Amino acid sequence: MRYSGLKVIKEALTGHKGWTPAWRDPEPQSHYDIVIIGGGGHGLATAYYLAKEFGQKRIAVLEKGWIGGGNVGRNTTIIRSNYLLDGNEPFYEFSLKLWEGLEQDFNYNAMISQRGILNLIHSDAQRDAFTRRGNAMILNGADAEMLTVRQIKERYPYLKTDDARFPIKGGLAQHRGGTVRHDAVAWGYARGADSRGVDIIQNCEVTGFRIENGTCLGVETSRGFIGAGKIGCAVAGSSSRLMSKADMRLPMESHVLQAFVSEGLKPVMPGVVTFGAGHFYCSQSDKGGLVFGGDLDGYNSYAQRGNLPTVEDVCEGGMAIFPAFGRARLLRMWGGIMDMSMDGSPIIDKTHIDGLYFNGGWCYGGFKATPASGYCFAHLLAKDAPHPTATAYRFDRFEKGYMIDEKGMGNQPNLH
Amino acid sequence: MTQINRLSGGQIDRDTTLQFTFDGKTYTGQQGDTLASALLANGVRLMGRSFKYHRPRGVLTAGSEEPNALVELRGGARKEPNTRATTVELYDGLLANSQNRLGSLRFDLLAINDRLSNFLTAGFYYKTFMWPAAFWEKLYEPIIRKAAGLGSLSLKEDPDVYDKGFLHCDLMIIGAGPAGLSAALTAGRAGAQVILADEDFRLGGRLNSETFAVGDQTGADWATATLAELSSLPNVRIMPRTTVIGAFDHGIYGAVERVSDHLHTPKDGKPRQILWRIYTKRTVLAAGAIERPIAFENNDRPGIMLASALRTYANRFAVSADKRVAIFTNNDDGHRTAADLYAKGVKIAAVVDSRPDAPRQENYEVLSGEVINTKGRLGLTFADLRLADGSTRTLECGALGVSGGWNPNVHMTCHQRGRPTWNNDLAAFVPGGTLPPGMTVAGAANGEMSTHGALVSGQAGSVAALHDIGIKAKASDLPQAEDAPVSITPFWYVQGCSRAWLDQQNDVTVKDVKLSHQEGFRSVEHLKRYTTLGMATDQGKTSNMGGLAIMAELAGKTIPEVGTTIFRPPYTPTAIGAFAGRHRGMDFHPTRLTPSHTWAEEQGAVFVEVGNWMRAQWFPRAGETTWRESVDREVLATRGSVGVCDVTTLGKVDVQGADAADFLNKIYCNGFAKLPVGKTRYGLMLREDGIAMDDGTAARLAEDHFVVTTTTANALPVYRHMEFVRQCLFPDMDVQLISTTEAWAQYAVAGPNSRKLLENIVDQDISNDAFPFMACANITICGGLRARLFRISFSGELAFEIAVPTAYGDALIRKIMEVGAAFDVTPYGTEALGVMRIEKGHAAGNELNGTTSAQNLGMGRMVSKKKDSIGSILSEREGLNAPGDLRQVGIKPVDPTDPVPAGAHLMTADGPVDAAHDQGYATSACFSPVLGHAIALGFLKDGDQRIGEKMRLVSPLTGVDVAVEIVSAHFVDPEGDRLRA
Amino acid sequence: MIIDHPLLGPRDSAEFTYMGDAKLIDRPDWQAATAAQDFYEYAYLRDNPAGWHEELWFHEAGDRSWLVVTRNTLTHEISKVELARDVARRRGRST
Amino acid sequence: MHDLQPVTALGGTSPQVDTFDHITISENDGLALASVAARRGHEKACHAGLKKLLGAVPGPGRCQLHDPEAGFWIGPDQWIIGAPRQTHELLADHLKDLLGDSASVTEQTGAWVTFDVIGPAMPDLCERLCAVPIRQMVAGDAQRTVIHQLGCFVIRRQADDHIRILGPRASAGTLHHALILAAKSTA
Repeated sequence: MRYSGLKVIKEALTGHKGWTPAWRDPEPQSHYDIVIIGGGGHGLATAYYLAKEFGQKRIAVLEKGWIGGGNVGRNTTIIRSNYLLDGNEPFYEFSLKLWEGLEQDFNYNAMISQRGILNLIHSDAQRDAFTRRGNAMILNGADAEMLTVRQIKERYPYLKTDDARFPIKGGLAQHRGGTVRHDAVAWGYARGADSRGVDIIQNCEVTGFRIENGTCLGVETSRGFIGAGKIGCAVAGSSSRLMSKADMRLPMESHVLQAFVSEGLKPVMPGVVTFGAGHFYCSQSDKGGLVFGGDLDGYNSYAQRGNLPTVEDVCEGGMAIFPAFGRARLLRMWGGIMDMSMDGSPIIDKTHIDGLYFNGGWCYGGFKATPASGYCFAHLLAKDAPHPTATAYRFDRFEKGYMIDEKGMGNQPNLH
Repeated sequence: MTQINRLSGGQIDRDTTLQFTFDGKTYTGQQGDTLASALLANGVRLMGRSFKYHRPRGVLTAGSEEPNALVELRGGARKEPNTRATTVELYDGLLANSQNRLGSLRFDLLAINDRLSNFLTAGFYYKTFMWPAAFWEKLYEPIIRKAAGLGSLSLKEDPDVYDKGFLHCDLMIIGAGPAGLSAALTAGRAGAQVILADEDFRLGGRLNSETFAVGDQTGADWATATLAELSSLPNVRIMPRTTVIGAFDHGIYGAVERVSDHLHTPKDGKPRQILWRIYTKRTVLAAGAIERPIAFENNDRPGIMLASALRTYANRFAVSADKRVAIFTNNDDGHRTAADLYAKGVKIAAVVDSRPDAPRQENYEVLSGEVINTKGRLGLTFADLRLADGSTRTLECGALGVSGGWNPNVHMTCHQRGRPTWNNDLAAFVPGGTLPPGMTVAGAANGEMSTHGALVSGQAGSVAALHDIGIKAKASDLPQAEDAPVSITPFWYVQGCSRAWLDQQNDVTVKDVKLSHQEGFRSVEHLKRYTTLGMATDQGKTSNMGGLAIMAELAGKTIPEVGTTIFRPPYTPTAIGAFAGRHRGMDFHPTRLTPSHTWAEEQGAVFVEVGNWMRAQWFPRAGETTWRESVDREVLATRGSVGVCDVTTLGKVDVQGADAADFLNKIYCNGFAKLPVGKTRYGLMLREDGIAMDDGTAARLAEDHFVVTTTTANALPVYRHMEFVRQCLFPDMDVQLISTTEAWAQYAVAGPNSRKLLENIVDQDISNDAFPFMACANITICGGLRARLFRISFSGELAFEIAVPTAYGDALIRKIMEVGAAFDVTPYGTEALGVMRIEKGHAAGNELNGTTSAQNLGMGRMVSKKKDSIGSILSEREGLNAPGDLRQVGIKPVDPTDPVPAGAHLMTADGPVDAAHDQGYATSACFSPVLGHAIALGFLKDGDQRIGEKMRLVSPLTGVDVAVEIVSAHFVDPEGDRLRA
Repeated sequence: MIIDHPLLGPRDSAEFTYMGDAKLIDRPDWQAATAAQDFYEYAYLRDNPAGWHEELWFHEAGDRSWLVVTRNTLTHEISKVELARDVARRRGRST
Repeated sequence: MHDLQPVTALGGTSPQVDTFDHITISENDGLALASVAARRGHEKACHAGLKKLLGAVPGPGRCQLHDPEAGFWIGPDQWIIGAPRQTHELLADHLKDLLGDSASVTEQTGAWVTFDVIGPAMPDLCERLCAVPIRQMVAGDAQRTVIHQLGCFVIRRQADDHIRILGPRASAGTLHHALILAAKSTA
């Protein structure tokens, strides 16, 4: 079924009887060409692109709970491609370009809104670093603009630029950055994949891999064995747990990242703003909630919830730059499991086991990467070769010393 | 205006009449009212508009779960959007305005959405507004955003302050209703350290809303008496107006005390609210229960509210929502409202009970049947009934109390991902699964719905919780109290209804849930996300159950099979300002001042934030119009004669012990074992991954005593790392560490005349022979003050760093300036410091950015292979030693008038300019007053082999594209003659 | 969270700085033939269990002790807290 | 004798005192401080030296309130010793003489700012500042804690209404500001 304004009107006039399920609820088959583990944004996007762009058939996505229930359903919805390093910037710019055409591509309004992202600058050293970054973005074909305080004030007149502990001295803007209705991304990919024949199987937990002679033949699941030609794992925060079933140890830790939303408010935030001297970033959803977050709690966790000190730290950052938000009320806080890698950058690579492929280590940058991650993982699965924008995301980069460390924090995941 | 709906009795102060204004109109209320009760007393039912369809809304509840009566409270910078009228304590001069409307509250132009509702069903926006792509941001989204949202912020800085605080107790009791009071009394009498917190300003919970007796007094009187006893116990802290917002790990709770919200403005110096972090050993959750509505057509009109709320307004606030009231219930509790209102003289139009065996009553009509529709544009006027016999009837009424049963308030039991379990007798979820460790649930929150049950379970919960932590508490005789069983027949929605509201704020109706099911959004989380059910400011407290019940029916499952979404903190929405406390504005982070700060201020220095430090950036002099003039002067004066700079901010770690030298050998990649006493050495510290972590110097003051310096930024992480190496990796080395960063005031005295200057201060011989380059010593100055002297140089000049105990730092800078006057000594700031280190080619923060290796810095050979040091093995990896790797270089413009900005990228002179051909980048840049042109340090692929190459330095971001030459990073005195002079 | 410091008793975890898996105590022998591989695994690979995890916390705003905390990453429950120095000695790092 | 004049941590020539109805906050500029850490293998000798000096060796979380020298535990086998500055300006040297090779001694006088907070509202004020369980602490309890993001020591003194707070000297102004705000807030 094709969605359109006309269809909405037609259904409204005929009692909404014509709407059908957005995706099927199929029984798993005994064998697929490709099985994707993980019905989150990345897994669904992978299946979608495998079917749509790489002509693959007989694909299944296995999800242990409900689709879109991981980080795609619990993030702060930001998209951007303001990366510094060669290994990253082309990939994230590819992702942003995919975002730009995504809704028309998968016929679902994910409310992709390029309202811009602004990284605030508070020191000369930060200005130097952001200049280098902005230049790297432009040299990679992305957009970047260095804004003066005055330009920033025009967009955010209530931003506390002066008379502050860390006065604002400028900002690096990426106008093509923005926000997306996060759940809709999962649903849009799911619907698009389903309509191209992909079996999306919910409530199907993978309990093990069947590996013989160095080749992975399929997966044991809570709904029985499912054979597969190739298996792609895209389970983000659960990566270490899943891959341990294949006796793999990953360069990764799972950490909790909290996020927050305020009560609905009339529009005040035109775009996304990140604080450069504290842990805080914020945007406003179409519903009116201020959506904000900050740093990791800092300890390994699979609990999907965090603790009070981080909540306070984030709100302190918020009040430092937006003291006008003091009387807005925080409505809800939640936590996601971040697959924090050892250099802060992801892995999209084959494993040492034939037929077993891995996608993970997204840290807290996974949402914006969803389209490119799906596309590049599909490329790898379909062609057994990395997509040109994802060649650096190898497992062996740590062993060989080719880290992609945007923040320069080294092998301590909670600092990335 | 008179309070036309005011009844007799209640717990308000009739002698204290308060004036307040709502939507520009002035009313009166009484002390003890909430804004909602006062408005109802004045006959105002219409208080707001719903989120999506802008339907007229009045109060639904009498508590913090209120989804409808949200107002903008106060004005100016103190405006608080989305404030629940049901929790606002009335004060004299209160100002409130309705919100989320275009035009007036009565004639909201956006009410057009209600007419279009058939097009605006659940998820409609996912299916349209996609063409053309560019129209989303430009057209559709702005319209949607403008219509969405609820209240508006003032966008002025919040003028109030917020405190934080920390409390410790044996037992915290959340909720001061019958269960909570009973628990508190038991624990208080046992001598435990008790905190009793309640969100209300009047404690007692439902006891204040009911007419039941407790013992020989009214419930409210019993509550008052109990509170009086508790107040007399020094071990009990009673915290009214305090909402416990979250159960965090290991018995830590967050709570917000509203210190000043019931006042016009906070008193001078007093906070508006306090965020308490409460460390508890045990907790009794006695948060009561929340009544739930029933869904029927047009069940959202002002005047339709929860039956229990009607009762609260009547019994506690002495208010009836209207003169003529009807009740619609599926359980016995609804009848209580009718009885109480009747007793207060309110006309009961009828009680409609969905059960065939509804209890009969003499004083008013009880009908078996359902409410199938209502009328009244801005407030309820009529209710249409369908009776059990199939007949229909229309009731005239201005208020309709609805009771669909009670949900135990399990919110906080779920904060650590516990999931409630279903109780068939109550037709409700009760606490279950894994509760937050240390939490006991009592009273209605645990499904004990009678007053007696609450008293008993509160006491038992308290005794059990205290027993766990070794405190003996006695169960005492409890007063007699109401002990009626719950009699309920589940009834969630009226068959055939469509525009029957489940989530009244977000406008989610029965029809939307059905559509969600039809489209495959059947998981409870999908239902929530697709329809927005339960995402309103009450987070589903009043709406979730109805949605779950309908989804269960559609899916052919039971409600527990459908499951629940997760309650997450905070329990009620909480001001962002409260979480930030005092940490905002200039108090966002602490300030660290250097010992010369006062003196520098006197000189008119311009200061800059360096981490938490404030450092002098430059010292402008009269006549200087740009910062460059000042900085150039400072550099030239230093290089020409002598300059002085406060370098106290560098981290200092005292390293002592027999194994101190061996320890430094571990943490630095270069060797320290053979450093003689009285000498200082540059050291490069690697992380275990072989990347440079920090650099600095280590001065050997004695065989077993070193002073290690770190960069300003890394003082803390380096110290932590050193402790890690000491405690975790080499636990039996004899080495002790302590930070002395702030113990010493340290000044760099640099320039050809620095020795001459210091000879006037230092008591010892500091000639080049006696105190050569890299010497260090404990000395005295000015005739006896203990001090330390290091002959080290960041500027490349003959230079010293001199340190005295911090208290003497102010005196020392003044002394240096005084004796230095003969040499025209010039104070310099961080800018000149930066210029001189770039001229000298010293790496600093911009170069040591966490991705650079020793090799990148041209120090690869410093990494000793003869010893075990942190990072040495992994620094040998291929990627850190690959051809084409970056090397530090100097960059100068071919045309000396061109800039060479930091952050610009290096490209070959005639190759393409794009990322694929990127050759490196400039890290630090400045204007060199010595050379008369801009210079920069940078990293360039194979840079060490490209000295002399002409390249392009481009910064498309800032519009720079200049021809540059790659040169040695040592722009000034590459041979180092000056430092050794 | 509350960390029951072996010397100081229960302390708010906000006073601590976290580092990671306590296996970081087991720094390999730099002279072993397999040192390159050993150090790579030591520095980069993690078990990252969903369940009990021995991990290193530094009492930054306290006594500056490194602690080994045994904590469940699913529930955050803490079952054991020791001075890292004692653990290191037990694991044979005294020499 | 040198002629250099010290200043207090708050920058004055004399210590600052702020008096409220319910609390008095006094900058205490009269302390000389030094840290002592036992050398490995010499712990017993170090303890003996400290015992001689203080009367007892303070254990974890404790301060030995003693005159003229007092000391509190700051870490395993590590203490800070304090004494009146007027008589003990060279405290670190004295301690080194006393303890010899049994301890590493480091002068700390300049590293800290000290405030004495005295008054009936002391516990209320303390609750607004830091997480120490002030109402459960007894005389001689010494806890390191965080006040306004600053690592501080809170020492419960002999008098019921008296705590001593040591904070990082460079942030003396910040700490003082926090104390004053808390005093006004609890007034």
